[in-house]
Amino acid sequence: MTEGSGDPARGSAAPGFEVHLDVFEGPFDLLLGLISRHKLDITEIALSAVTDEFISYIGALAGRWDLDQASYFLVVAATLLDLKAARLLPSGEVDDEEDLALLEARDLLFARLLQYRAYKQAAAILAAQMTDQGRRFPRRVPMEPGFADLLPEVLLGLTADQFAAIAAAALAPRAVPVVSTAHLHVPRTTVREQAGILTRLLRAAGRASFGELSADCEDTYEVVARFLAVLDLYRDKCVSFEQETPLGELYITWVAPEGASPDLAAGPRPAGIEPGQPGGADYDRQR
Amino acid sequence: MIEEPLPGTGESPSGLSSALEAILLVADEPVAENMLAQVLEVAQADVAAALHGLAASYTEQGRGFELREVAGGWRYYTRAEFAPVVEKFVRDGQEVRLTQAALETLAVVAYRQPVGRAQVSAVRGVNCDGVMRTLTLRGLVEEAGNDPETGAILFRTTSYFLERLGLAGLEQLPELAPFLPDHLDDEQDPGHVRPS
Amino acid sequence: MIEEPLPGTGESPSGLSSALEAILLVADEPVAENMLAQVLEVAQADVAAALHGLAASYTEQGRGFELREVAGGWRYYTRAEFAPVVEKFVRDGQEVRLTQAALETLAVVAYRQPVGRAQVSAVRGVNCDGVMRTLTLRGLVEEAGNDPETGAILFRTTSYFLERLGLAGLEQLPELAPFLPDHLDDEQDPGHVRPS
Repeated sequence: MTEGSGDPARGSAAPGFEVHLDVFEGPFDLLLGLISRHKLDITEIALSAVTDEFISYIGALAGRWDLDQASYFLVVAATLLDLKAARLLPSGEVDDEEDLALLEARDLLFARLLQYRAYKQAAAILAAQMTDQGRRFPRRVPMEPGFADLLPEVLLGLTADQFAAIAAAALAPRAVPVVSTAHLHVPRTTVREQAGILTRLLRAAGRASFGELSADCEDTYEVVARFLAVLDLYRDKCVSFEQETPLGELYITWVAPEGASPDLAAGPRPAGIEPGQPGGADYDRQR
Repeated sequence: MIEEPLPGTGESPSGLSSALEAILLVADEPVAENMLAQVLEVAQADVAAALHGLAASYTEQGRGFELREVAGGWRYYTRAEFAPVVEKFVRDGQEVRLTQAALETLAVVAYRQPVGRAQVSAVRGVNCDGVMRTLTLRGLVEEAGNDPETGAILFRTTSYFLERLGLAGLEQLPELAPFLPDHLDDEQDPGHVRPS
Repeated sequence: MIEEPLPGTGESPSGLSSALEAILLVADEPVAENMLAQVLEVAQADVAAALHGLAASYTEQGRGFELREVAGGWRYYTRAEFAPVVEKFVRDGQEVRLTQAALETLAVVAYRQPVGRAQVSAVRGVNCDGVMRTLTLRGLVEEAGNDPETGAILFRTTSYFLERLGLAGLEQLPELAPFLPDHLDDEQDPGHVRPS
């Protein structure tokens, strides 16, 4: 067990971050070192615990933490996650090609982690060398007046148009870098909302196929939500369904007693995220 | 940091003399004694004595450079007897090709002049001090007074720049519009740069 | 014109050494030994010996400047111990420090060059487009043609990168091997540096 004293000689990227786990206590970098030298089983490390610690560590710094440290953590945590996923796969006897491929993938992940560490250490050396060299200033002064006229011509090697194109590219406003949120979905609907629609449709029709019930859905997301709503209604004993063959047409029948109002379909609209968040417009107006 | 206030007279320069050597090596114009005294936090008389001592030792040792007091300041010069080889070196130099970074910086100055270093850096997104220096050294860019508001040094392109691009005047620089992406409207005119 | 082909070893530099001092004083970038040999019409080995002799004597005498072999050539630099006074004097801002992400990306490019963005991203596990652009803007990295197979743009480090690190050439990069596990085969070995 390592005492929790930060070793300043270790990677400068995460000097202060230490982890405190059942199986290990000490600097994050050392944890990596032990894993890479097979001294510690990756499966023994609860990545979520490491993550929780890192988040509280950042929180404790109250805005004084730096981006480098956070991005370093993310790079390594992602690799750890990959490693761990591979490690948790059965690794007994290799008796078919798929297992072999899994083992190879695991070795590659180790190699990747170690390779990354190698470059990180090289980067630290480059940084130290740059700092050292930064203490020396090169002689870089205008030509002595007596020789100035002898200076060779500068070769631009460009036409005026090519030069203008460079200017245009240099002066064009750069897109402000943003973190892409394209992979995040703002729910455009909710299961509750879909349950309401289903209730209305089934009360009118009595029985219908899921194809008919989802004919008006705009996209896959809505179809999925409507299907989940079917399951919810089934749980609430409002509907029954039948399917003759696997993957065959699914028929849903309204079975709730007359007048009964299923929990899900009733009540006020849910407080989920809905299109057109209120508040945004107000905020704009205040500005 | 400079412990010895008096210049050494032997082969090895004293701390003061060495510090003077370091400063004068990177000075791009003659440096006055009082300026040196101020930076080094020593008496001007000591600076003067050290400089004279250094100059004498360079001459005595027959070095390729000398230290001369010119126009109220001190500066390194090549020793006159080596003028022929220096000339040959300067003349023999191949045509200088600008780096991509230098070309981009030059382009920004050409189209935004007169412009300060900070604005050029803001447009390019990186510090451009070094590149501006290169462009100045190559005679493509020159100082053009100070910004009336901030006092920052402004830069413009030289007539040598126009010559190298084959233009008679700045008005012959091609319009940028055809080279800009179509969707840019006036409001987004990239020329409107907030100084950093 | 240079009568003594061999550098003096005493206090006073020989004719060759002095001529080298004069030339390097006016150079604004590292000058290669063969260029100096050509201008002075002496053998490159003699130039090399004279330069090493000069550099050693400056260090021995504790001068404020030093002569260093950087980025394939020789150049005068201020001695590191005088950084505080020189910094006080030089008006240009210090070089901007690189972020950890930029340093790591730079390290990958340095050791794997020429290398494409995808390979760099693979090593770091994150997209490197923005960082590569920053490194290019800072003049530390430049494009080096296209991958013959994929057509992807390849990148390499610049001579300014060597200057910033104070290296004579890429072969002076510290070996990566000590940091690498044994079982990475040759194909993956990032330590395999091809000199540009």
